[in-house]
Amino acid sequence: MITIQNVRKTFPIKGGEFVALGGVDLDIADNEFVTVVGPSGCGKTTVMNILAGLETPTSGQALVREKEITGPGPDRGVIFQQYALFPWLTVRKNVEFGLRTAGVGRDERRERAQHFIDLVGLHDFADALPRTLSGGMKQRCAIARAYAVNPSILLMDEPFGAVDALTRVRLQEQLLQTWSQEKRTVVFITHDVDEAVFLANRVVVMAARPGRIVEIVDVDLPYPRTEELRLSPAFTALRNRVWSAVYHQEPIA
Amino acid sequence: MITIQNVRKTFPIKGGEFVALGGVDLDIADNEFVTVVGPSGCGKTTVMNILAGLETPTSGQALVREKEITGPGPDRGVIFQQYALFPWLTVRKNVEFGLRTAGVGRDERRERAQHFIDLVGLHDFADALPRTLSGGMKQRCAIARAYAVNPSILLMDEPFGAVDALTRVRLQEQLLQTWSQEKRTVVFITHDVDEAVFLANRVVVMAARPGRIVEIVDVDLPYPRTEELRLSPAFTALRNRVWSAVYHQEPIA
Amino acid sequence: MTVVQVDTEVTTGSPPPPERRRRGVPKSLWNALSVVLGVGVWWGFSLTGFDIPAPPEVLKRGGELIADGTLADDVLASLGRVLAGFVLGVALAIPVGFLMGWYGVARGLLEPWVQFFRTIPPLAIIPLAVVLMGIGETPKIFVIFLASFLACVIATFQGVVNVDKTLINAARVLGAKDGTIFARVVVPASTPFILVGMRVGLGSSWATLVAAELIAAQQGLGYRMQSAQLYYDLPTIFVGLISIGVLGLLMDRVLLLAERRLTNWQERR
Amino acid sequence: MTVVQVDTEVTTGSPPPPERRRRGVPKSLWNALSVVLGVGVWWGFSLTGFDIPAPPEVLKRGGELIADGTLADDVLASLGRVLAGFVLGVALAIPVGFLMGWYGVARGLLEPWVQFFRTIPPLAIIPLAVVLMGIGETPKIFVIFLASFLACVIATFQGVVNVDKTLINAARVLGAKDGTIFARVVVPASTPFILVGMRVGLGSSWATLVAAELIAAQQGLGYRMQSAQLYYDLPTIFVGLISIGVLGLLMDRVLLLAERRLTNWQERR
Amino acid sequence: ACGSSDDNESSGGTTKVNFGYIADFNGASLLAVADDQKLWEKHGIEVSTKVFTNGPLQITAINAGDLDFGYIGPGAVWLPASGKAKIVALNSLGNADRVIAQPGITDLAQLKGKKVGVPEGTSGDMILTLALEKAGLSATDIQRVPMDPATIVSAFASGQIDAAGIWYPLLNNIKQKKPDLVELAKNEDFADSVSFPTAFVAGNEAVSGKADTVTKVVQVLREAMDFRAANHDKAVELTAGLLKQPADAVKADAANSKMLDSKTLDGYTADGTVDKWLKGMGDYFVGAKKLPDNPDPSTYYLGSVFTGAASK
Ligand SMILES: Nc1ncnc2c1ncn2[C@@H]1O[C@H](COP(=O)(O)OP(=O)(O)OP(=O)(O)O)[C@@H](O)[C@H]1O
Ligand SMILES: Nc1ncnc2c1ncn2[C@@H]1O[C@H](COP(=O)(O)OP(=O)(O)OP(=O)(O)O)[C@@H](O)[C@H]1O
Ligand SMILES: [Mg+2]
Ligand SMILES: [Mg+2]
Repeated sequence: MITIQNVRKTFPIKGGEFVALGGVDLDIADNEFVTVVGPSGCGKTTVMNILAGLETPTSGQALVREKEITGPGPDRGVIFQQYALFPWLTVRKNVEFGLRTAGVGRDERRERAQHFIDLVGLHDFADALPRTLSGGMKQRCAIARAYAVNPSILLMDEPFGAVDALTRVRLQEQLLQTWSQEKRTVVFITHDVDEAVFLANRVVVMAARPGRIVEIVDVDLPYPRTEELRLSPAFTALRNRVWSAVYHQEPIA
Repeated sequence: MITIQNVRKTFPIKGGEFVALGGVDLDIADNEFVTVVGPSGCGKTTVMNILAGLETPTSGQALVREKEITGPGPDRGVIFQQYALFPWLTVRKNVEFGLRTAGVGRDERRERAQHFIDLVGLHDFADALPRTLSGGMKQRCAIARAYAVNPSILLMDEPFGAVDALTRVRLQEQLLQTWSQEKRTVVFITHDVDEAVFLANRVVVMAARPGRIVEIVDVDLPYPRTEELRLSPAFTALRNRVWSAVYHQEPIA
Repeated sequence: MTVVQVDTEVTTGSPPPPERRRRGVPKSLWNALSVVLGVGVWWGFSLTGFDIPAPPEVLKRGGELIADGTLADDVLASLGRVLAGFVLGVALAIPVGFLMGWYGVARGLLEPWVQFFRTIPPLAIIPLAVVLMGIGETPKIFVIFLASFLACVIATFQGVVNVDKTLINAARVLGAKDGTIFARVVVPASTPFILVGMRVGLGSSWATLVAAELIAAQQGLGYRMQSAQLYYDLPTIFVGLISIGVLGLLMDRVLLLAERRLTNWQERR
Repeated sequence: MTVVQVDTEVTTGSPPPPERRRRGVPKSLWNALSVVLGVGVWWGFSLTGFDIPAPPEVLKRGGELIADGTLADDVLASLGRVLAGFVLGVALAIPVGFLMGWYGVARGLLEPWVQFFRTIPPLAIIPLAVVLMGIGETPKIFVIFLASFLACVIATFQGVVNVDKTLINAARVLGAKDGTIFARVVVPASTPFILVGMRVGLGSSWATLVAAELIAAQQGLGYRMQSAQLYYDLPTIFVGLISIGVLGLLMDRVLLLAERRLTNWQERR
Repeated sequence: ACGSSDDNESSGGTTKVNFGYIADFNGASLLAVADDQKLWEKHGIEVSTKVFTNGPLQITAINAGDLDFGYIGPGAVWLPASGKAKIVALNSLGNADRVIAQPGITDLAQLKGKKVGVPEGTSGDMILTLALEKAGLSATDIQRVPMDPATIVSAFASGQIDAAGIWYPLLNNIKQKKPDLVELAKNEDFADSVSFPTAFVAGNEAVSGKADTVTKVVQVLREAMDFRAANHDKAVELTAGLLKQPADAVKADAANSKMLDSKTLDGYTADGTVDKWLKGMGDYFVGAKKLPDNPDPSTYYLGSVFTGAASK
């Protein structure tokens, strides 16, 4: 259970402060799949950083299971918009990082890492350094790394942004499948409205200046979501509703 | 006129070499708009780097107007997949960088820079440093910077990858509009099949292992391309053709 | 997806580091505490029979040296030398470090000698400096110059080598030639390294002062300490040490300020 | 979209830099050329009447010192001291630099003293070191230790401050605590800085050797040079200088090799 | 202070002694001889010698308890005089110091206004001061340029300074470059007022607490002195071996000092000559402001210990 209560976040800038989030309220139930969409610069990453414990709200508070978030923890896995791979570690070592931290033994670690490396299709690059990977491969490595520690809350900031269409569909399906098998809370940021609707229980639409929630759209479509569903009128209706919620804002930040 | 003749590119890796491009041939006419799609890791960025003059082919050659490419030049503007903003310069200074290099005077420089900053919707952030920008804003800044020097060839590597839906549509329209007003050659890499078809004269579909061109799809749709066009059967047919060209490859790199 | 069971306790221990710096006791207070502690240790040592003068004794001697103007003269003389040598050293080190990092040939030619001279004690340079440059201010400044140059050139070089390739590529495709790339990409991007070099170089400059002022100095803190050493005049040596330390600290603070201005674009903890 | 007319000539000047390094004359050839040039300059100087011995004279003296075993003993003695001091200095500097970069309190407490001692000439430390540590190996190693520690700590500190915040955040969200972050993120990420520090520190260690061996050394390169100075035995001094230079160069090469291994993950020009 | 009875050292077993020296003929010859002639073993002492580059550092080490005995040149005699240590034996009279000038300067008076290099606090400094005094010049009449000894060699040879207070064997190197340099003053010019003694020192505590050891060490030194006086060439050879220097250089070095033997020193101690030397040094140091006043030599020169060692 994640609770965001009247969270404001301002950044000091030259000659004053910039209001990145101006009073955000949101409750996310356990095991819910929430996607966040909104124009660039509306504060999506900021919300995620606060949930991850990497930023503290200027006022208001963010709670996980009634406890205030005071720092990051392995219960909340994060996929960063900028990949944030450790450049000195191979793909495998990157994926194993969280497992080592958690004290998982060598053999088990290796096995689990291999599983997630295969999942994101990097089997042939398991021993490559990040600098030899393409943009999409880096992002897939970051996904494998976050999945590997199996956090109960998964915070994902545009995780499929640099991934090609096919892999993207596959990763979406994988994500949903895993989620339905072992329920967990997922907060998923995307700028792709289709993706937002396809994945979510609820779509949170944010607006900029100041960053705020303008609409929350419940997606009452059944799981498992299939490719046919994408073509269904119900999906299209929801998609259009979210689209117009994003659209009929002031154009760009 | 860009000519790519039997270009191979290999990277040395532990215990051998990795064939990133295995014999690519492609001619791009002056003022053509070519988009490149393909699975992650298939060598799209590598092709672009060779055209930009940042990498040299292992064998074969790449020519611009019959002259072999030996290095980067201001005739070829580049937008990088990783933004590559100068972190110590404000948005405005970043956009002005290429203009200063070209010796454009102070006032004119400022004016032009402002124009492109407005275009990408960063007017309120003109004097902000990159570290205070969101992911999408960084990418927009990189776009403004490349546009500002008005190169005759524009090489764009997933330029709208981190940009939200609305801005994306707007930037696509802007790009096409500018392109039809003052023609130039555009090589545009994307992993979004819709985007590839929507923008291009020709869509180049690449495959991985080794990186190669598997199909070139001519897009005989009229310009200007409109939102209605996206819904037309002709568009859908082309889109499906490209989609299946990408799809019916081996799944992931 | 395989189930992986990992410890999922919520970390409540440490607050996020970026905030940590801003609140709490101000740093200058810790500085002050640290100085007080240090002086306490020194006093303790001097009381427990070690052959070093106690703080009051040094203070008294310092008062005398200030009163008769010696300290002011010495400080001025030394400060001038250190500043001149340091500034020249840094000013040369940055372009040379760039050349070494950028052009393989320059690196091949210069590196052995830079490495070689870095290991040569300044004391050994002095006779040569005197032969080549006489006994005026030039050889003194030269010895200091060499110390700061050598510390700084290595750092600049490393900085240039470490500049993010993507940024250089970005500049190149925007039409920048080597000169522009140097001035507008490599220098700002390697500022953190160059600043390490400058700070280490500043330390070396002061540390070399005593050696430099072996060369026919009429005044200066190094000279004063040197002659006090012959006279076993420990309080004067301590006054000299403290003056050098304090001046070095002040100059370092100026560099830090400059750094804050120059690298405020960085995301830092 | 406004039309912007910019010079659009195709650059044909310089090939892309990442390639430049790999082809052409190998770097060691330039190194060799540079050494030959340097020796030539030296020989030239010695011929034009400057008071320095010519290369053959130094070579001859070197041969003698090698033949009677003195050089080997001296080298061993000095190498041991420098290695011990350097390794200890670096080993302490890395955690201390980390503490200073990470914890505001540690920084506030330690920084004034690190800065202070950096400006203190090693020559001035010697009497103090003798008083506190006697005349055995301890004070000699201590003086060298201090030099390398101080150069390295500042670089490590700067390295820690410059570590990409995103990487630290990535480690934190993967459950890493401060200790793990230090060992597995901060250390590797600041390796380039630490290596600058180690290389500068290595230079300082050797440069301090002469000062260190003022303290009742029975053998060692610094001592040999010192005693040769009593008789103004320039060839021996030059043999000492060259030995120090060559040893320093070799150790630097080892560091460079280590660097290449440790930072081969970096994209570098 | 001598002859105290609280001497708890066993007279049978060997006593360990740390002995500091400077690596030139004056400083090292007695140790070379004593070692060669097994004089230490003879007196039941196990010696460990430590080489230093100057006197003051040895006195620092003595006071820190790391060294028992040391060797100082004339320039450092003010340290025992100010109570930092005690002189247990004299060694030689320095004869190596000169005031030299570039060709063309023929007289001390011509130094007025000239650049004169001087290694401060050394015997070179002393001879320059004495020479100026003799010529009726004050310290401010010349441009005094303090530099270290090796620098003087290069500075003088390359003509950067007009004159210098310096000593052999360094002077030999200058002579190679400037054979026609002029020697304006030498130690002997001042023999009647000041001599330049080199000496062995011990810590204040050792002298009161370990009188027996001091006596044994002085006995070793006495015997070594006599051997050195009788076998000059052999002493040179032994010293050259210890210092790893060519014998020629050491021989030239040895020629510049007047070595003393124990008989002579006993005589000089008895008739007050030693006190006169030390008094003269003290006057100089007071003039040079290194000493506030000139103490009675008997407070820091243990003449009775030196002569007393002969009869034991
Ligand atoms: N350190 C900072 N200093 C000043 N302003 C900042 C800082 N970090 C973020 N901001 C501002 O806060 C706003 C929200 O940023 P955020 O990164 O949360 O946007 P976002 O919704 O994730 O956008 P995108 O989709 O482009 O990634 C932006 O306008 C940004 O300029
Ligand atoms: N320096 C390098 N060393 C080794 N392999 C490399 C290097 N650079 C790229 N590669 C490999 O070359 C292949 C093509 O990379 P490229 O960056 O061109 O892919 P891409 O098509 O742009 O992928 P994406 O859409 O994910 O950005 C990848 O498999 C990558 O691992
Ligand atoms: Mg974001
Ligand atoms: Mg790519």
